[in-house]
Amino acid sequence: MHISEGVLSPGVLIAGAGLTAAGVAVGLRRLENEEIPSVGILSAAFFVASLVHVPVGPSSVHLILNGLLGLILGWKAFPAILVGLALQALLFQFGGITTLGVNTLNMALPAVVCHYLFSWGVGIGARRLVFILSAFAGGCCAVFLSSMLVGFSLYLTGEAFLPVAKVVVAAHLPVMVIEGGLTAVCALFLRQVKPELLEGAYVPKLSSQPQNGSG
Amino acid sequence: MIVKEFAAGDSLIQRLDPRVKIVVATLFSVVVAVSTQWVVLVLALALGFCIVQVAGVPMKELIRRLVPVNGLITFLWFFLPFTFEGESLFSIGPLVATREGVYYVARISIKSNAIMVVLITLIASTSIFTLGHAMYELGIPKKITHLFFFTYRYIHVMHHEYLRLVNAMKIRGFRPRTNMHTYKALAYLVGMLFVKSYERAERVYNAMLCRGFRGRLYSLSQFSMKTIDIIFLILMLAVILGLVVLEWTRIA
Amino acid sequence: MDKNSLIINLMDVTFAYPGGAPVLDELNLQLHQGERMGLMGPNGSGKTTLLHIIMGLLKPSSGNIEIFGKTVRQEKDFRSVRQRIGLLFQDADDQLFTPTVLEDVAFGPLNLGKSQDEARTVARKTLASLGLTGFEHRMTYKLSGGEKKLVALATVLAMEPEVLLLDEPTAGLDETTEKRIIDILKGLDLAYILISHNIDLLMEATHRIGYMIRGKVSVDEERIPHTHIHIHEHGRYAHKHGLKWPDKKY
Amino acid sequence: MDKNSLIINLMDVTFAYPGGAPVLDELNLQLHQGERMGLMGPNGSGKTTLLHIIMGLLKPSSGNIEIFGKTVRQEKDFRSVRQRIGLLFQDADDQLFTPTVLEDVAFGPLNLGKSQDEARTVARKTLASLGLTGFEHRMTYKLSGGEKKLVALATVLAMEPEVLLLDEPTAGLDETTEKRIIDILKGLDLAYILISHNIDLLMEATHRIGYMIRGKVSVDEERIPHTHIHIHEHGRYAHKHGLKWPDKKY
Ligand SMILES: Nc1ncnc2c1ncn2[C@@H]1O[C@H](COP(=O)(O)OP(=O)(O)OP(=O)(O)O)[C@@H](O)[C@H]1O
Ligand SMILES: Nc1ncnc2c1ncn2[C@@H]1O[C@H](COP(=O)(O)OP(=O)(O)OP(=O)(O)O)[C@@H](O)[C@H]1O
Ligand SMILES: [Mg+2]
Ligand SMILES: [Mg+2]
Repeated sequence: MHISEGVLSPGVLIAGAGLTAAGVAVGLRRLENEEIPSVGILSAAFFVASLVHVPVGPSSVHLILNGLLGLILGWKAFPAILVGLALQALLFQFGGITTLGVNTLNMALPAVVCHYLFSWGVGIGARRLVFILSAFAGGCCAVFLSSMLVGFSLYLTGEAFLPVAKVVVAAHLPVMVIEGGLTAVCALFLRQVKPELLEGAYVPKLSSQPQNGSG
Repeated sequence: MIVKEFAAGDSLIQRLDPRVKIVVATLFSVVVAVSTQWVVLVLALALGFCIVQVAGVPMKELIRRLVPVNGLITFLWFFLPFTFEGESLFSIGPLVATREGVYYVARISIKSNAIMVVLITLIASTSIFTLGHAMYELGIPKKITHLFFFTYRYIHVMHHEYLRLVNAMKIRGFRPRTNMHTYKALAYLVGMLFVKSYERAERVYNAMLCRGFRGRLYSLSQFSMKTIDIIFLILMLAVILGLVVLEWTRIA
Repeated sequence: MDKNSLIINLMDVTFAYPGGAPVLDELNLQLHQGERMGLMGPNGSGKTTLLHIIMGLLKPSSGNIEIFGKTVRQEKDFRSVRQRIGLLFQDADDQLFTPTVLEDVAFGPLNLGKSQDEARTVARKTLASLGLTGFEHRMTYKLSGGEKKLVALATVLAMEPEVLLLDEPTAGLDETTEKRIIDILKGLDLAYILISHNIDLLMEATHRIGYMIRGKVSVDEERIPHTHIHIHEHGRYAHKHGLKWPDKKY
Repeated sequence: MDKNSLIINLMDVTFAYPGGAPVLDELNLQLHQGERMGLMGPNGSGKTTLLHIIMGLLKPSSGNIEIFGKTVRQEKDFRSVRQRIGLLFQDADDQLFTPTVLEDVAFGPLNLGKSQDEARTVARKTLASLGLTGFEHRMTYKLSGGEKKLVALATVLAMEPEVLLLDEPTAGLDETTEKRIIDILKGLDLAYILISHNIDLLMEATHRIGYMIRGKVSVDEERIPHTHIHIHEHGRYAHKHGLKWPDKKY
């Protein structure tokens, strides 16, 4: 869901960059130094997940996972996604320098929204059904909002983009369902195997002084 | 290999101060992204190709890297010519392509490629780690640059673990299909990736603590502005300013 | 040893990682039915690469691979190979990716088209045969190093392979677990290739040993009996010398 | 062995991972100046955990740790400990995290406040002393297993520690590299604790061996000289038996 360089109008680029800067600032304020390595892993995961292709009938889609990232990281998803996208631009030429702001906003804002809507449901204490539904909704909703934002960025650039915007949103409808399902199973996996990663709005902290263990 | 850096060779561009390169590439991208004049865009594209030539980026590599960019552009070519209002150019069935529409997409194509060529030159001539340090020197917040380093480092780790897990699935007869078994297996794959990388990150961080890490990353590469850097910077600033003037005067 | 008993036959196989020197250089290797072959060689000599080539995870740049008498080349040729040959990875951690042991062992049989019930039955049976009864619902990633290796072996055996490729199955394990794994291997009625840096272990568990160097495997058929006399302290720990070459019958 | 020469002194140290049984259970351990101690024990017995406790990466739930004669408890006490004790991790991949070898080796000295030039000089010197000249600009993640271990050792030695903690430095390495690492260790004028599953190696490189089990370390001071006579084939590879206990002087 990256928008390439040269497509968007200056107004959209500036607005995107401004809002992203604000989001990143909030995220950074909450990001403590010891958390940087573990947030780094999650942005790396975000990056690598885009390589996982999921078959859907004859074609395949790649994972986005901004929902899962949002559930775990909250506002810190902004810096995490910013860095992930910057590296994607540098290494694969997906997106670029001037669109970095808009692209980050389109991915990270839904992540934060989903965090506020659903992270209560993926706490360790949550009932299994609530947990599954929240994780599903988180994954689903983040992709839906992202595709809407991408469409909206295009539409704001020019009315002529409207059909393109509609195609983008439509193309992401199956992705939404798959992403929701995968987020749910993946969250269940984490809950079973490494619940620390999911403790509500908890950010895994590679603390240097674990009181009673490995942190 | 996922992260194949191709910062090799020893061209003039290679030896420039990375800070200069970042500043120039960013200014250039911004100016081109907001320009609308044909002259400006064509000049920018030509300039981009000159620079990439000087940097000695192999043609094959350049084309390979321009492919993803032009994917979306191609997609736009199927839509925008027909959705713009304006003078009709040709028609396919009920769809009417307009001159304005075609010009618009053509401009987008030129812009995209011009910006990308310069970005490719930048990464082709500088290692990602050096870029990170240079960004820090340029005033990007420390937390972001650290995050950048760690993410970059873990991408390698996670990608290796990912490849190994994919192989492990393959040798046990796994073939991705459209069914629940596949989706569940892929979700486990992603989950395992998270868990293993988390634990690895924990160990790497401990290793850093053992070696006296206190929240500051040092670099061995020293950046120093040499005469050649200053000449290049001034020259490029002048050219970019030229583009701005050209764009602005034509509008006026 | 007639031609029909050939299971794996690599002929002049060459392979290099992108941008590197050849790791396998016109390599030849034969494995026959029922044969147990050891493989040793310096770090980085290409042993792991060799096993991955046999499984079709990497594709040689030239040369010919025949497995079970058929030439294999394409990804789809290898699909059936992977059902009949089991690979134990160098790092057991790479092999386990579902939350519980039972699910992991059942993963292979499910891919082979077995029903849930059948897969589960096979998985339980395999675990039991390796003395892992009671492990079904343990978390794979919380197992100890030795247990992981054993479970990884179970995941491979559950696919009922005809040949095993074992990549350092006992590296980093304590002596008790090492011995247990070797005993299990010796009890299996399978042909295998076993990579290890431990010559004593290879002597105990294989019929012949190939040495990998400079991209080739040379099999040392010549035997040099010799004697060591040695004295050392802490004798109570030191009981792993003095292994004899096992009966060679295949 | 007077009290002043004590470098590491663990007294009744107990530790458990969250939700687990104690891994260290009122453990006692002493290391003296110049002493080389081996440590063995089954997988999962807590050897790695013990080293991490000494480095302050994990905090014991009870007990007392004295290092260089001072009681250490807080994170800040351990900061100076980490400058004087070097830990070689079980998995070298954990230890190498910058792109090039030179940067990685210089990382520690830079953290200790050395200038770029000084750090670079120390790094080069350390690499040279391990026979790694020419590796400066190699990518760390493209090294072979053995090379990684050696570079990881270089990163530790570049900090000029007074004590080394070595967690299975030779696991998975071929014999030549193993021997090289052992020779390097024996050539260093440092006290160390060396974990390995290989008794021969411990006999060669250490003065005494601790055995870790059930959360405690028992040091076997008693010596049982004994003789093995054995015959085996493939004698050409088999030259690692017959090690003698090294001169014990400390
Ligand atoms: N993914 C890869 N990309 C590039 N080079 C690789 C890759 N994997 C391995 N190599 C290189 O190929 C060579 C052979 O590696 P391989 O892992 O097969 O050796 P090995 O004999 O199994 O060693 P070990 O005893 O350490 O397990 C080494 O030089 C290694 O650095
Ligand atoms: N991060 C962790 N969280 C929970 N339990 C752990 C963790 N790390 C280790 N353990 C457990 O603590 C015990 C001791 O582990 P440790 O790694 O210290 O053993 P070890 O003696 O080094 O084994 P090996 O010989 O396999 O390296 C094991 O039972 C292990 O499962
Ligand atoms: Mg190997
Ligand atoms: Mg250990």
